[in-house]
Amino acid sequence: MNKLDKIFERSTRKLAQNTSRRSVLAGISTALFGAASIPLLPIAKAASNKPDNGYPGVGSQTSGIDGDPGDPSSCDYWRYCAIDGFLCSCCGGSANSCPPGTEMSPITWIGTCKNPADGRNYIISYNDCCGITSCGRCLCNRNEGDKPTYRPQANNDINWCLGAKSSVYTCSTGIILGVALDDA
Amino acid sequence: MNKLDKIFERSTRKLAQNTSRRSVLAGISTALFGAASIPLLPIAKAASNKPDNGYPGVGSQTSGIDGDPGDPSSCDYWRYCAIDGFLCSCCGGSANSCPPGTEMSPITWIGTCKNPADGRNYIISYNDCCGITSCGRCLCNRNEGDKPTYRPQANNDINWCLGAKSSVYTCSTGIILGVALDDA
Amino acid sequence: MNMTYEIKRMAKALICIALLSTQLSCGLVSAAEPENTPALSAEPIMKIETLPEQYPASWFFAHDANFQSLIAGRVIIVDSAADTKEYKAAIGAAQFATFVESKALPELYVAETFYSRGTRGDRTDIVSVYDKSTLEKKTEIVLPGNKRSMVVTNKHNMRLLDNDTFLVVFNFTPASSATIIDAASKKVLNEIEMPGCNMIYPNGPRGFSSLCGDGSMISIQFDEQGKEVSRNLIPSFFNVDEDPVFDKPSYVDGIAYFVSYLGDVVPVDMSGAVPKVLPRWSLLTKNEVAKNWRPSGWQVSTGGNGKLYVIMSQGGFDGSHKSGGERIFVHDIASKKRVLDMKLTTPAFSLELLNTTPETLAVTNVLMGVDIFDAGGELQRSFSLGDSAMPLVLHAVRN
Amino acid sequence: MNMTYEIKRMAKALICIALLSTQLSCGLVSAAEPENTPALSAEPIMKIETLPEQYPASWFFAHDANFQSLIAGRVIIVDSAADTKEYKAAIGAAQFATFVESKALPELYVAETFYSRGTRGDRTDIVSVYDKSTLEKKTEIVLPGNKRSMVVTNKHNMRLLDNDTFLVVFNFTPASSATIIDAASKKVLNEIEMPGCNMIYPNGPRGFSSLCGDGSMISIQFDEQGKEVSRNLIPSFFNVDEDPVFDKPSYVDGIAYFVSYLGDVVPVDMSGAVPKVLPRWSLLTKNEVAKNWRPSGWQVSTGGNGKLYVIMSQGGFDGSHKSGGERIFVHDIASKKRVLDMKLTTPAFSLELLNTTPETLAVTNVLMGVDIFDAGGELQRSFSLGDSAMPLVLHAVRN
Repeated sequence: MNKLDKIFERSTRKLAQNTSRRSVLAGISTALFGAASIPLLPIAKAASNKPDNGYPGVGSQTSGIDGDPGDPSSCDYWRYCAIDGFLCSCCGGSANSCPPGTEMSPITWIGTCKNPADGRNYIISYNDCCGITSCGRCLCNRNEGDKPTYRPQANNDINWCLGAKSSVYTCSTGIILGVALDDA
Repeated sequence: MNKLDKIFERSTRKLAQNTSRRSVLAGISTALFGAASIPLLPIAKAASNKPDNGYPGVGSQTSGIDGDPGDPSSCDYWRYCAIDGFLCSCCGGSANSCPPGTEMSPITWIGTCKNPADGRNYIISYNDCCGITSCGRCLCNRNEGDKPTYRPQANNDINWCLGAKSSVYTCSTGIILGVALDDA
Repeated sequence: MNMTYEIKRMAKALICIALLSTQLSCGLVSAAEPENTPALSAEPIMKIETLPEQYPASWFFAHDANFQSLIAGRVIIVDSAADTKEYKAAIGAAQFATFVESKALPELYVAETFYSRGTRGDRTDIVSVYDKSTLEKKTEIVLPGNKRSMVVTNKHNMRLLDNDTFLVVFNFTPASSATIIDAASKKVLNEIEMPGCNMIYPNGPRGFSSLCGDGSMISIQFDEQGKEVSRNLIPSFFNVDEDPVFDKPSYVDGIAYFVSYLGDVVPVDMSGAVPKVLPRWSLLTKNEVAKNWRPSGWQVSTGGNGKLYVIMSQGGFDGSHKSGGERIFVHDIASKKRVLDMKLTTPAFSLELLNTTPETLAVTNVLMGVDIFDAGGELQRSFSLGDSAMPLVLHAVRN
Repeated sequence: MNMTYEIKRMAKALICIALLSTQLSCGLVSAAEPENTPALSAEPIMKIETLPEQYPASWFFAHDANFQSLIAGRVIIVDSAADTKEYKAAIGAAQFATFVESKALPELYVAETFYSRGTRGDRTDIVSVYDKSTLEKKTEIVLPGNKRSMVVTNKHNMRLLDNDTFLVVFNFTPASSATIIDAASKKVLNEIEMPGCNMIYPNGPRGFSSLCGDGSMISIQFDEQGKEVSRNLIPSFFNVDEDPVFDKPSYVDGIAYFVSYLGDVVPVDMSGAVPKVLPRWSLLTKNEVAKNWRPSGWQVSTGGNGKLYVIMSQGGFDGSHKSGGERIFVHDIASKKRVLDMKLTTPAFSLELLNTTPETLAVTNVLMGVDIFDAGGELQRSFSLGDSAMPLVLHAVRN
């Protein structure tokens, strides 16, 4: 609407363009190939006075559960190893609940993520929350164990809001279903 | 969808934050308080080998009309002195036509803009193009002579797609209706 | 190929990189993997959050017009006092929608427009009614004629009147009228026309005013059935060509404070059935006028506790009134004295005083982030409400 | 106050500033205001642009999923060869839509989903049919059962078969089926079920295949009335757990080239009624395997002119397959030799070979801009398709 937004777009994109290509690429590849694969260390965030979830303007969080380290508003949070979408934790929900006014899809895809606090692999259910337009906060895509659409139960590209009254996607959760068989 | 976008948002916003506040603000205020009020000089753009409309990734243009200087894909283009929205020139239309598949709203608001080539003031009609979702390119807001909504014919906040079959706003044109009375 | 081994090898290598960057030693990796702690419990699925029926005073509503995709706007509920989980929820607000919170009923209202095929097809204008606690859509009120006014977010496009008994929707086709709705029964009672005059400015016991193109004001009172009972014209009280007032006044104690492009305050007493224009005064010193300090922004002013807050910008010119400003001037209304001059890091675009004690000021800045300031004008926190969010208008929780 | 004077004074001052920044002298201001040139003519209103019925080979379709507002996606028509007016037009594509261009008819098809209240209410799945020249919506095909598959943009969610005679829409509820539509009459002919198998991969004279969860493939042929006439199961031909193939193959001369996560090419001859799996080969040298070079991206491969283009990334790991890559490997399919190794400034996310001579490669990079490369792999131009656009899939014009 207002010119200011255009300017914001313009200035930030320009900044990105003007910054040396090397540093931008380094930043991208660190984030891409680094963060997504690094299990979160529980110590770092808790000890820091300035926790940084990587999303400016989004407050950091803890799950409040003993032995559940990390920040549910961060893409690096251990449960999100195969998530794809907006983190419900940043949208009025939490790692295991939907924002008010949405509905949770009962059918979903499943990932196996390692909890760095206890070294165990957990089965995580990435139930989508549905019925309101895209949340737009904390977009996060990680793909550990992700398979193509012909193995739907392990695929995060499918709109899993298909099990809800409205198929309009709002955000994604990461709910602990249990310890993976190998680790039980 | 993909993490990359998050990274893009993160990296560019971070860049904006990390850049010295002074230079960012200077950039904002130049663009805001400068560009909007500076009549375009016809010489500068035409002479340059690297025309810059201020929108990275959008090709520069000319209207092709003698005595109609400047770049219709730039927010600085003289006709746009009271425009508000996405420039149709960047969206498959032009300064005076709508993109394919949209419809032009017949009712609209009016501005008076000075053509720097002939020094005349022209009456410009900012007809909106309607029926497709927001174009999303070349967002531009300038407000010379803009009055609040209680003087609708001089207001650019109103969704002028109210005269079209669909009121969904796509982009805005700036059509020459004639020379303003004072200048005729 | 032994993929499991490969992955483990890589994970270890990467853990070391992570440790380097966080300045911890590699030894912590094993320390972080105790072998005998109990496993985390399975969690219930299908859990949906709810909100309190009465929202805390620190909360506010940020209306994201979503200009990049206007059919998918939203109203976001935010806690200004939160360092975590500040984003409480969102509800839809499609296509130049208008939002208002009821104080009398535990309800939220969104006037919005839908097409049967997204951007085309059959149009339906409605008011969506949400339950404050569950944010479930309780019902909808179909607006006759599909003539709801569509304008970049403006509170005065829809207002609650008479202690929230009547919901009034402004229509613009470009003919102007108001649709009167009984808030309790959700019944559409009447449509009142006010040709050439725009917006809904509540006034009197049961009525509203609209501003007209020549700077005059039409004032209408109606009865319990929504039928017009009086109509008064307040002659032009400002010069639309030379120094128009913004169409978004701030109400303080029954008086609507209209701010003009050049920095005057034009108070209109709206408490009676007939509005009464009060003496105008300037926000500016002579020196500031000379430097072209002017109000500039979208929701350019807010008020409360006897004070008026206005976004200001130096070096104003014809067309600078919507750009936002680098200062917020706070004036004591009674004394007309400036009591605070806030110098901003990021220029402000819209602002809203919340109903907290002490005062909290919520500001949408020109980068479309939301900044929270305390009563002393100090920045407390900054929020992003979404990668493409445009929270143009902020609404304080009413309490 | 004499505002006119004030504004003129300011305009002059600002002109001088502008001149400073463009390094021109103030003297040009008067030179730029000749007094005796003819005035510009009034222009007609209501002018709408149109497109040619057959689009040039340099054009392509960029499908913007609009993840920030999924109900408002779009397909943008772009000219890869243009230095000006490169954005030709857009059509809507709501809610995980799928797009395909007809070559037989001057039509474009968008399979999409609408709700009566934007994000809620009654659901309607349709194929919108657009005229290529006017981009007007000619008609719509209502899809029975509202079970259209919704997935992040994937061409194989809807395909044209048998020289564009049949339009086939993939359904997923999560039960899998295909809706067969007669493209000329727009009539829905039949629904064919293929439990546990997904997507529409054209094969044979009149049929399609789908990939199944164990790496097998089901292949179905149907008659002119859309009735199934044969069904063949191709046993599992890759290991889904160890090295799955991407679900977005590239077709070159009737052969579908599936690329695997670890860098193998798995060709399947789709020209006959029963697909024939051909010998697999690797894109990588031993040294590259050791450095974990892997395909990575969304539309990760494209092919034509006997060549296969794949986005590649070094240092791959479990989960890196959708991140995009810093190189594009181009292999000659017949010799399996690498003929070009494109080192990119901005990593690629999706790519598409256009049907131009010489070759043009369109690439969506990880910043969601679109980069155009010539046959030698040199960057020609870069486009932004919108401030929040996410053009995840590119479609060459078919000609």
